[in-house]
Amino acid sequence: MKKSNASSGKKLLSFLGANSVTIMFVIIVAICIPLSGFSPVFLINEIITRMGRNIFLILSLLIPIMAGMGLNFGMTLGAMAGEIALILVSDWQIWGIPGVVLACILSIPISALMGLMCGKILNASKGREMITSYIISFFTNGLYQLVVLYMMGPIIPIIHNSIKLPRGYGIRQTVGLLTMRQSLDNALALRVGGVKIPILTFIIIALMCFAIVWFRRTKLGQDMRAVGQDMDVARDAGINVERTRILSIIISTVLAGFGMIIYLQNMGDMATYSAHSQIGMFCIAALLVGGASVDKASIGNVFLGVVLFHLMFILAPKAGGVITGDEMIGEYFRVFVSYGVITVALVMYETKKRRAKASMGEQLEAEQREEDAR
Amino acid sequence: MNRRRLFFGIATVAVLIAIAACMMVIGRGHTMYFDNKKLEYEGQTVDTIRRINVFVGDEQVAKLSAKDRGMATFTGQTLKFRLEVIREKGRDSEFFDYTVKVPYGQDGTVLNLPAMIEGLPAEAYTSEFVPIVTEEEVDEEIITDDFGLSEDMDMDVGAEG
Amino acid sequence: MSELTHNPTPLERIQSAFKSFGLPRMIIAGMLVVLLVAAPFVGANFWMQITNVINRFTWNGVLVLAMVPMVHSGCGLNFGLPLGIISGLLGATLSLELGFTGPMSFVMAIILSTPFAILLGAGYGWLLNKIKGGEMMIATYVGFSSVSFMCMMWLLLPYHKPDMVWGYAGTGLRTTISLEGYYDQVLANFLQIKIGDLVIPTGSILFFALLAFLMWAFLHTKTGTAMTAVGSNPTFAKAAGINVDRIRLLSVVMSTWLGAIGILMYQQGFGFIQLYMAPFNMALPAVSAILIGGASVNKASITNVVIGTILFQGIVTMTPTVMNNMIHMDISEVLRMVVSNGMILYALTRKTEVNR
Amino acid sequence: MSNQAPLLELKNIKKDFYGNQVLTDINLTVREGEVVGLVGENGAGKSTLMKILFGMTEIRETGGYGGDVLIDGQKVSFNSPFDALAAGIGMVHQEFSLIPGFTVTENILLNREPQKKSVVSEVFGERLNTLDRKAMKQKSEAAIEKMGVHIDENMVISEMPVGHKQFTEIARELSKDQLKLLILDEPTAVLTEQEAQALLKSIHTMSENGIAVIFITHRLQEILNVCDTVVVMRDGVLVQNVPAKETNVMEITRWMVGRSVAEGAISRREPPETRTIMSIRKLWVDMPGETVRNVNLDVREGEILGIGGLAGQGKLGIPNGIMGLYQAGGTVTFDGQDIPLNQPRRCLDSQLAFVSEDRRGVGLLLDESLEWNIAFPAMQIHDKFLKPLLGGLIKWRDEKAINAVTREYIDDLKIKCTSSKQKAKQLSGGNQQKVCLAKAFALEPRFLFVSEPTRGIDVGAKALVLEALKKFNRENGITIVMISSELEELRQVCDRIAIVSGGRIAGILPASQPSEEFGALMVSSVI
Repeated sequence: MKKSNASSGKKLLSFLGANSVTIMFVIIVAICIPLSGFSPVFLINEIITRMGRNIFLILSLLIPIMAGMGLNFGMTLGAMAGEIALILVSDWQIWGIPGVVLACILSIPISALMGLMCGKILNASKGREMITSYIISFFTNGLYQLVVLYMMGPIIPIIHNSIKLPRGYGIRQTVGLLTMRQSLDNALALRVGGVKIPILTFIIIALMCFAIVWFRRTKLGQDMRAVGQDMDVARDAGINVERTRILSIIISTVLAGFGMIIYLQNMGDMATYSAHSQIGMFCIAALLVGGASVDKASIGNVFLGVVLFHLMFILAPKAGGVITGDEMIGEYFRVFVSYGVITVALVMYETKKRRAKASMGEQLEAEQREEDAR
Repeated sequence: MNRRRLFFGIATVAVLIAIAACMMVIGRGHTMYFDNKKLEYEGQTVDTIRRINVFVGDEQVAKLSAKDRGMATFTGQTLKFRLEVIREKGRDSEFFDYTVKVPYGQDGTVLNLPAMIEGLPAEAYTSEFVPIVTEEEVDEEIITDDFGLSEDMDMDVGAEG
Repeated sequence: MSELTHNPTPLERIQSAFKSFGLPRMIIAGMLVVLLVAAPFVGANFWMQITNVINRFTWNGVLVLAMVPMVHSGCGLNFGLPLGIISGLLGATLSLELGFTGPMSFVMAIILSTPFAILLGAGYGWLLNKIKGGEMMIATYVGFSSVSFMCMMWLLLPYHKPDMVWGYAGTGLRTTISLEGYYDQVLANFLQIKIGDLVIPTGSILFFALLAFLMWAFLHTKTGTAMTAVGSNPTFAKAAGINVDRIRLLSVVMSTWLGAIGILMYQQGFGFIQLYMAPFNMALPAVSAILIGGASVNKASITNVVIGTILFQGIVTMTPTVMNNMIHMDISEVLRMVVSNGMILYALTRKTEVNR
Repeated sequence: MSNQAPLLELKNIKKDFYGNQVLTDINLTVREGEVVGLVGENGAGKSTLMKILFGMTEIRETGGYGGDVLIDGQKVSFNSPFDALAAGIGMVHQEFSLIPGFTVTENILLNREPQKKSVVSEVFGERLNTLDRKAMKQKSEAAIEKMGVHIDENMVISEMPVGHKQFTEIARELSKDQLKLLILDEPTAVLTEQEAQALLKSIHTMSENGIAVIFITHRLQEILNVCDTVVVMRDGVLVQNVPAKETNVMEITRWMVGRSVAEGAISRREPPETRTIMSIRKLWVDMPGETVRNVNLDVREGEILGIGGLAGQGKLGIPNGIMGLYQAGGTVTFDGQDIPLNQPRRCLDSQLAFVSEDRRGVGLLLDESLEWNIAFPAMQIHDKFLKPLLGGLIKWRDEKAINAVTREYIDDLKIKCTSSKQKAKQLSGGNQQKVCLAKAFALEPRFLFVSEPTRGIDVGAKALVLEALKKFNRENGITIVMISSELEELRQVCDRIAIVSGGRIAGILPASQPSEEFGALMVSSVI
């Protein structure tokens, strides 16, 4: 009886340990809600908007995790592809849902190409995929600026001066997307007691979730799981490891491109040179808050993560203002928390890897003791 | 088998391109400007009308008194609209239905409604809208400095509500 | 028995020297040479350009030097440099707050930042010892978290000096604090040499040389030797009785302290203290500079630091002027991003074993 | 058995690695349903032979092999294991090749899953077929059934006992329809007694189903129980091929180790009757693949003690555990002082030294000069080769002294190198080994562990290394414990030899005892 108690206690402890980030967030949010003084309708509205806006982007992170490539900081590449597509669509004056669809189609070849590049580089740096994909995002940002700032105009034709810089080439700091603003969200939108529910966006997200569930059951999905857990075994079994890894990155990049388009159509305008720079970090932080880890993530983590992370985001400045009298503190606090969450998750992942190694020694020691007792 | 896959692959790309093309046609956005202005055409002068109401579908997009300009945005290359014309106060309004086709490459089109109602030829009452670009002299600072020192990050995911 | 007993011919030596120098480095060095040659032709003042490069070198040299200890002990590239920078910022602001001025404020800034650097470095080193193998990614995020944490602290800490805090609120430090009257150019003006347009900030160069010499000397001591061995093969070091964790911890503390001194040097040249998000991405240029100088993920020397800083800063300072004059298109920023991040990528994809 | 061509025929198989002959004229025939037991010491050539048979790429990369492999009378030449698999050869390796997070079924059918087509897979290719879980279940059940041992096909590998993992591997091979010949490489090594029995039974079942089995093991009794024929290899030569019924354990052991060594080469020095300088009690070591359990051992001052045994039995774990490189427990007393375990520094301070078997991983700083390699431990432990500066505050590296000592050892041990500044990685294996010895000698130890000093080095260097060790022992009176897989080498150098089997000391004999005695100890309690 006592033993079972102890073991259940241990279980609880390990559960708390594994989910400490999520639990911490629940506590932060629980404290901040009354402090901030926001009305529930406002909060629900906000959360639903942000869910529609962000979930698709975060879903794009799941597949590389499955393939054992860690948190794909290279999703930024997809975001850039989406932005390029949106710039073109906006220049061609394609409006509304057709504009969104066209941007998605346009982004596919760009994303796929960038994903291919990213996947190849990551294959050359096995074992440190995360830092590499993180640097790739910076590197590609340089290429992106080269294209958007210097090549759009002279090389890639841009018709409208309204999105060009006054000097005649390059795209302006912000590109207005008013013509397709919330076109997905408003189609089939439902209002329930002052809360707007973007049904179409949610349908798309639901379809995506089903697609991911389905994907896990395909041969390719199975191969990715195998590659993710043990590359050598997978290779011995005849799975083309390199190709599988590249495919996972390409799929992730393409999905991130779609996600970015959905995100920006909701925002209604686009900061040409900075919209993508932080997006990877926020998506990863949100996913981790939802209880995912570097090697394991589910759709549930995505949803929980978006809700908790964005609640914190909305509440922090107001609550910070109430506590310290300065809203800036709250602003910085939420930035700190985002980075902190990623740091904690990375540290937990690495320490878990080490701990697994130590257990064998204990077993031997126990055997020795047993033998002595005899 | 491989040939079959190739076929399906090409078919998918073709379908995507077809959808894209279709989207480019039906999603092309245009702005139609409605002028209630005086127009001279080949010696003929068309005067303004006291009041014109413009309807697209059931929605009233413009109420134009004399010398007014109204506008409507639409996607696709044709715009169907109905004009309610009130020539004098108290008089019954007349209704006119029009369908106008605009060239694909033209972002903004100006329609001179009085001339249109008068039944002048299309080249008389349509003209392209040329936006007056207000030249900003100040060059925007555009580089997002990756690791310069002047970075102020846009940390706000979605500052707008 | 296949022995490598034959002596390499001079040609082979040159070839192997080229090989070890690496293609990307050649390209970058070539680019700098082209820029230098082109500068006078496009109307840029050659000597002013040189002065600029030297100046930027002295600003950034120590920050690049801060990479060396951690690379030597096998902790990889120090993406956690912001931690050292924060120590430096704390020292700098405290020195000002306590009312020191002139050269004394620089000395005090160094002294005051030291305990912070040791403390933060020790904690950081302890963490890195727990997660061997994943240092670089975690270092990056430790840097980021600490920078954003300090953002709150800059607002909350009770600083009062009027020229440091926001005028209207009376609390919370400003984003940039001018160092005029404090230690702006104190080293640069020491023994400064002026020949026409060429200005050499002798003091700054000497200070950098001093630190570089100390680093070099350290690597020749018993502990320094142990540090190199730990980086080269931790198992060998362990078998030779070295406390690997302690050596790594020491290297992290050293890197952090050098980071603190590095940012003070930077401010000394630049003339301003920059707070809040400023330290955020200062690690990347330093990392790519040392890589351009010929270092790899687990090998670095003082020469790498000097060459790398000159090449990197040379490119950074020369391209805007030369490019602007040449094609009237300022793509230097973009070029810098592509070159420096490309360099880091190149180093990361080399087949070096970081964790054994 | 029928008269048709045998399932597998090996004719005059030869193989050399860079001029080093490892297989000489191997002839072997395996018939359908036959169970062949293959035994031999480590390094006898069993693994190389199996690698050739299984088409491993490393054979091709090292220059291929001589002779013919015939399957069903047809000459075959495999370019990769996949060719061998297609020809009906399956192999279960010593190391598990399983995905830890997958179930038994998923592992059995890894990359061979039955699939269902869908619209999407028509467009994007077959990899988007969905898995047919039902068919997978049926197939894996059938394979498990064939094996005759029950395991839960829904269990996740990482939660399984080791034995079941082994069975999963076997079931994977059995699930391949074309399988005709199964090679089992020491399959019972990780099994408990009961599991091993179950495995032997399943070998019977397979044989009845017409599958031929080549069974490699050190447990000779198992061979006698289950095999039709016993094949013994020694030094790359197939020395015996007899029906299992006509032989016994003693005889097989003799074949395995019996070697025509010049009797004069064997050390005839009487083991010195000196005091015990090191006593090891209840030592356990967690070294993967070389686990040590409850070892008690006394080493006498001034002797050369050999530790021998088959690979994987734990002989390497003993020095690695004592010197603190792997987690260990128990007590070790040296010269009356207890030596704390898991602290390399304390061992070195007590003037113990260790030459590791893992030259490249542990023994050397590959990227550094010979000078560094040789001088480093002595510098760190005994503050040698250092110049005190500023009154001892700074310990400056004395390059001159380092250079001098390195030259001395280069001359002493005849290390071939361009200069003392040459990088260690540029030396050949034999010279690297000499550098490792020099490193240990420079520490001026009182007690030296030498682990596999001749592994992977050529004959000339071998003799030099062994001679250097003997000289070091005789002239300086240093106690040496030498660990080696080669019994004959131990017998040439050592005074006494302890044999490790199953992680424990099976016995200690003077080197002059006949090799059969040692052989018997080696296989006494293998795991």
